[in-house]
Amino acid sequence: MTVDQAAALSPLPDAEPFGLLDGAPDTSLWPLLYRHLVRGRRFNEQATALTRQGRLAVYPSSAGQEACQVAAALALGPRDWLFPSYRDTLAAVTRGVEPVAALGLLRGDWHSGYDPRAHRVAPLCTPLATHLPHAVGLAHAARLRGDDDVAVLALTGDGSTSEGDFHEALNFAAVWHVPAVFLVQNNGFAVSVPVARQTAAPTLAHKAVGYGMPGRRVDGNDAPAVHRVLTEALDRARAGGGPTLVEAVTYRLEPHTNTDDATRYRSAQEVDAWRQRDPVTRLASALARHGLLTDGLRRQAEEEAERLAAGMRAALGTDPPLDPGELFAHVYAEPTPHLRQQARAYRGRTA
Amino acid sequence: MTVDQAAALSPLPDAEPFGLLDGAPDTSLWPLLYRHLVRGRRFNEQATALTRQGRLAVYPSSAGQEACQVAAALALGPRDWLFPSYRDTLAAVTRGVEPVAALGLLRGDWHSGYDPRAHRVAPLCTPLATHLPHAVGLAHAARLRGDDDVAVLALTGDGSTSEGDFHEALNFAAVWHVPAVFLVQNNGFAVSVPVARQTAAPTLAHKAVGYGMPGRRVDGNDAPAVHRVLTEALDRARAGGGPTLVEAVTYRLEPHTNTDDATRYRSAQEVDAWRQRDPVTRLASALARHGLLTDGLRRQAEEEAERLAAGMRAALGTDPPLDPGELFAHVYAEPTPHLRQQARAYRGRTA
Amino acid sequence: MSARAPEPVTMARALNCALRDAMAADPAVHVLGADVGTLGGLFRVTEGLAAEFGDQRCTDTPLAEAGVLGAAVGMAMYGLRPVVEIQFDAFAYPAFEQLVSHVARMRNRTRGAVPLPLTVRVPYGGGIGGVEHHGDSSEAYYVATPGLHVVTPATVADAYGLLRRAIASDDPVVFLEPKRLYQATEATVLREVPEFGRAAVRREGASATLLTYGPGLPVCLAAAEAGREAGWDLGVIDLRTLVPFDDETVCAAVRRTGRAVVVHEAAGFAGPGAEIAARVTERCFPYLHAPVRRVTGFDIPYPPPMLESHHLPGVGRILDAVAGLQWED
Amino acid sequence: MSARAPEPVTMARALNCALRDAMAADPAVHVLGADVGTLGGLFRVTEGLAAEFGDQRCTDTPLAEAGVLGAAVGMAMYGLRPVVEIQFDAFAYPAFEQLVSHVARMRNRTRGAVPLPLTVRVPYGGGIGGVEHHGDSSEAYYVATPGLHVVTPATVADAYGLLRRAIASDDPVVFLEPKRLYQATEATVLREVPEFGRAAVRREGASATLLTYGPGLPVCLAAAEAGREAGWDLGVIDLRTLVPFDDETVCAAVRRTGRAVVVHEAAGFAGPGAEIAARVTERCFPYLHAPVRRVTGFDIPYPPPMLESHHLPGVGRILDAVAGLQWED
Ligand SMILES: Cc1ncc(C[n+]2csc(CCOP(=O)(O)OP(=O)(O)O)c2C)c(N)n1
Ligand SMILES: Cc1ncc(C[n+]2csc(CCOP(=O)(O)OP(=O)(O)O)c2C)c(N)n1
Ligand SMILES: [Mg+2]
Ligand SMILES: [Mg+2]
Repeated sequence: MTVDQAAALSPLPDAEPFGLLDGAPDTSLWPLLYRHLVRGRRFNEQATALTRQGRLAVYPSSAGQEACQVAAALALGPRDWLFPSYRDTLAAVTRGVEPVAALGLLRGDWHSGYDPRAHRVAPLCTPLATHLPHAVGLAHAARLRGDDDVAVLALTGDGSTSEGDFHEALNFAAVWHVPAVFLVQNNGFAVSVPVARQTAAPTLAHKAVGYGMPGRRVDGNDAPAVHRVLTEALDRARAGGGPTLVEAVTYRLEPHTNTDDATRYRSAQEVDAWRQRDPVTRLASALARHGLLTDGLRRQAEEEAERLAAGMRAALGTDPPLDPGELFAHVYAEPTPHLRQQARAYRGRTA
Repeated sequence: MTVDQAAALSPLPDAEPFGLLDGAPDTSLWPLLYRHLVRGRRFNEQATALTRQGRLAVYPSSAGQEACQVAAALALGPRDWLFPSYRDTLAAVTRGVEPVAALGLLRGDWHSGYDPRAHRVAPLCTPLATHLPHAVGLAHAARLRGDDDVAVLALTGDGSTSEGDFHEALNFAAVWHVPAVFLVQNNGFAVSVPVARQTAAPTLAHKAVGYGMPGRRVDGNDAPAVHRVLTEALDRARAGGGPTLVEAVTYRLEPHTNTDDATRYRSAQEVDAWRQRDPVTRLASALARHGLLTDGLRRQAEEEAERLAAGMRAALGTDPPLDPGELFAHVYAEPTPHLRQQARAYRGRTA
Repeated sequence: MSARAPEPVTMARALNCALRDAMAADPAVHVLGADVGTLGGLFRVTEGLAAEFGDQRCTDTPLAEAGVLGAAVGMAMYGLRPVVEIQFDAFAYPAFEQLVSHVARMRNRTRGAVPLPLTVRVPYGGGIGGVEHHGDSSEAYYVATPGLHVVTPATVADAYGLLRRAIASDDPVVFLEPKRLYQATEATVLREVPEFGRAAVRREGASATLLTYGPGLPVCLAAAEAGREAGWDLGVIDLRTLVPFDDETVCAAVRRTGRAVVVHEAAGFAGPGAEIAARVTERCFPYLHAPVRRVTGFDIPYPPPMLESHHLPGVGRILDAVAGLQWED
Repeated sequence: MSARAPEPVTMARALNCALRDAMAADPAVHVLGADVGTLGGLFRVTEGLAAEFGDQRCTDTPLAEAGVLGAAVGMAMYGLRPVVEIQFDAFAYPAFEQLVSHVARMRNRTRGAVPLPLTVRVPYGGGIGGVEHHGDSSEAYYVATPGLHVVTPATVADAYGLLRRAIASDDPVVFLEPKRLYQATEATVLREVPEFGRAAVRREGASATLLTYGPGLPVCLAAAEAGREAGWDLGVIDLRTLVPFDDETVCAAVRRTGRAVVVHEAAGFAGPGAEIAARVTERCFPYLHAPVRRVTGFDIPYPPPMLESHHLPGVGRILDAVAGLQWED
């Protein structure tokens, strides 16, 4: 479409976020989602507990956002790629990355604890929105290679939508028509800054209009809805339909990280109101309403959660082996003579 | 408005660019616009001629875009600020900057040939879109100071809308609700890259939606229409109504700069088709249709144009005085001891 | 210029006082950045400013470093004195184009017509157990950019004094705050430093001179102390401003000792220490008993927190370098 | 590796041949950037590639340097070998965060799991009469960034050979193309350079060594020629790759002559010459008759075209520096 064919305007996103829990939907996936949500909540709790024990340097919890995390991972096909931000360890874990590996960055023994190619999960990305162009490039490369079973899902936050890289990535994605889906987890805050001070747009999904891609809004605490919207967008992407921007409306129940004091910028009432919309209990209630919350399901979910937590405590409870010599090992394929010299000098001092 | 009040969606830009020439409008401004268009075309021709004589290092002509250039300058109030890009010397000249000063950058004796505060015209900006945050900041500062007779008009190109700074600036403008108007001169190309490879959006005005500001589309070769749309937007801005994005649909009739070979990327037919929509002849025809193209007006326009051109030839025909010592003079308020030493050494060598 | 009675304060608090006093003294001073308002900044350096001066003087911005710095350029063009907070060193990179192509050049571009009184505060350096992108030392980029002043305090008194001076400067200043010294405490009089470009002799010493700045100062002072056991009398110079550079103080000391070691956290290759070593050598060559040595971070991306202690210059490496200054002759 | 019969070609053409040969040899090589397709690049270095290989192999991108470089990162993660063209040196700044925080670190971050075979071509330097932002020399920023290779040819043969090597490298390379040598012509065999990190002795000389790279080479060769009249026999070394740095070749020459001058266009303060001078001094101190001197651009923003000749190091300033190498003793 050329700019001059202006008659064909793209439609605006729906005003109401898409939801499924409150309707009369297909519930076949719900038990699986439920188990993952319970496990995901446990993951967040355990990771936060590990910060208190000094076992993690820092942890940005996704408590309250588990529906997004879990649905994002489960919506992916086997050859799809996930591009998480620093808050998305749970999505990586749900995708299959070992918890101890997914938490490597935050434990602090190395920058990324896993091989991105093994699970098709890019390294957790801290500089905001900077991984979005990577997602676009990888999706583009997959298309160039003819791999039409590959789509890319990139996760980012409401605050990150203000960064230039967000803009450049979405524009590239639309112009190149790549198989990429951008999920903005609008959790209400960028550290202390509320989304109302981040944008004047009616919704973050409206940003899609300026790129000429569809924008969708979904209830981010409704796991089946997030799963459905992402699945549709990823299917469309793989089928050559181009990129989609999805805004999931959710809330960060915990502070920005364990070192943040969220009482400085938001009220207990606000947090409580969102606790009423907790994605885990909401799915539990919906399952119960449909007579699906069996004891067996509950027990299975809890056992899986506890197994995960126990594994995390075991794996992260001891100090990792450290080799300072490794500092020089991965800067280049072959250390430069100069680096070899520094490594030698270092070894000389510590020998 | 908060993001959750999603019911209030901003309207989409109009599909058809706004025009005035072909209707039955108020023609009172037309003679003035006409004189400036004729003068503007002459300015472009003379500047291009000066490149051939080696009197300018380079010239990016705005031939074909004079309606935008002229209307932008004339729509400004006396206390408004203009933020031009490298192609907008004509807008600066129409605002009152001496031609030789406006062309200083392109002549090459200094980076900016005029005092930005004298005419409230920021330096011509070469790195694309980087001046847009400046425009926002200045508009914000004016509001902070309570100067409600100040609005800011920033000019930029279709290609520049892909840069991160475009995004960050427009988002800031909307969130801060500053008195700023962004005029995108969509002249079809960023050097050789057509706008269809720059964006997949239906129009560039659609980008406004994602910032929560009004987006308007105007026929960029219809000087009265551009003038009207900008005047309305600037009035709204000064009155506290916030920013506007305006897309002017126009065409660059000349190569990107005098050193470019435009035949590599576009056909003579395409250029010819746009020559039919030349902003100068279109206003002339419209004036004629309304019986306003008097001999007096023609003569006045031509005389003013020739006076301008003669002045340019005179001012730019000689080598400017150069003082290499000035290289060290403006880096800091006071040259550092280190710079003073370099300046001394330099003088020592050349003395 | 404001003066306070000596009371023990942290560097973070001294910076906070500097901002408050500057804002009280001059209504043109505006603080902006992400989380500087309600939260008071990630390191609490802007604490209380929004409450005291209103959110138009201390403003939470959208998350866009180029946007903030670019907006600050426009504000400065209109006569304000913006102070921009960057959250961590590595998050200044998205604003690099604004910094290099505009902030550093506006005055020069306009032949002096448009000065740019603008301060960019950047927490820098490691040693706080931060994860990836939270420990960078990128002063090499700033010192290589003509048009910027590059300033970094190493003491609580300088944190206040240099920041006041930076905000009062009619030129842009990159103000580098050593993260790991935010909680360092001193009882000191807080007053503006009268000018940039004066290094401080923090310790006189006759056998060799340690040249450092910011987070390197406590390490060098510790090394000097430890060096006494080896019989060395080590002087320590705190550069305070990397641009402008105080050749006079530095060269006077090095000429006296004939031996110098530059210490910084930033990577060594093409780091600030290269310039320091090169210019000291140019100016003091006949006095030198040995080449100026550098003790710096390795030439690697900043390491993960569990390994950072191996990367950071410590007393041991500094004394090794001192020992290498040809003591046999 | 390809070889061509010697025929006079320009540097721009040699670069073009390198891209074509690399694309023909390896379907994973993709060229991308603004105007690289139909137009063939502002300096015509990508001429004909889109016609020959299609616009999926040589792709015009939207105007967004961070976006292009970031997309190239993703492409490289998927196994392609992207070659990104930046239009002018100063227009690499918007991509700085991608370069520093991602391009330079991907391999290291992932413990070697994700190498990043990516080349960024950046036309740099002045001397072509370009207006503001068209004459920058920003190699200081790149050499101070661990994880990047920084390469710059000074001859037509090297333009081909080093670019082939860069594209074949499994690590990211910032490939700096001296703008004012694009039209320099040589009749030379075009073949890949076998490895990075080998400086070339362009002229043997016994009295002093000129150390330079890129656009500095012709100037240094001219200075060496002119120096004969003053009775000096000046050697000239072309560094070719700034990272990795060839200490061996450089130090061997400087030890022989005992005198060295570093020459580059970039600003002197904290420029690459600082590192070169510092490391040469560290390694060759006992051999030096005089401190290593630097002849560089001044510490100012790159000047407007009418004044650039005053800023650029020329034969006169180089010979002055040589004369200052204490010839009396
Ligand atoms: C470029 C950059 N600037 C600043 C930061 C510091 N920072 C880390 S997280 C964060 C807030 C991000 O907000 P949002 O995008 O909404 O994600 P959320 O934390 O809510 O998941 C900030 C400012 C950063 N990581 N990167
Ligand atoms: C950041 C940056 N990248 C690249 C360039 C080189 N450049 C100069 S003009 C231009 C095309 C700009 O296109 P557009 O924004 O449509 O403006 P127009 O030239 O059509 O007026 C380019 C790529 C630049 N000036 N700045
Ligand atoms: Mg958020
Ligand atoms: Mg254009």
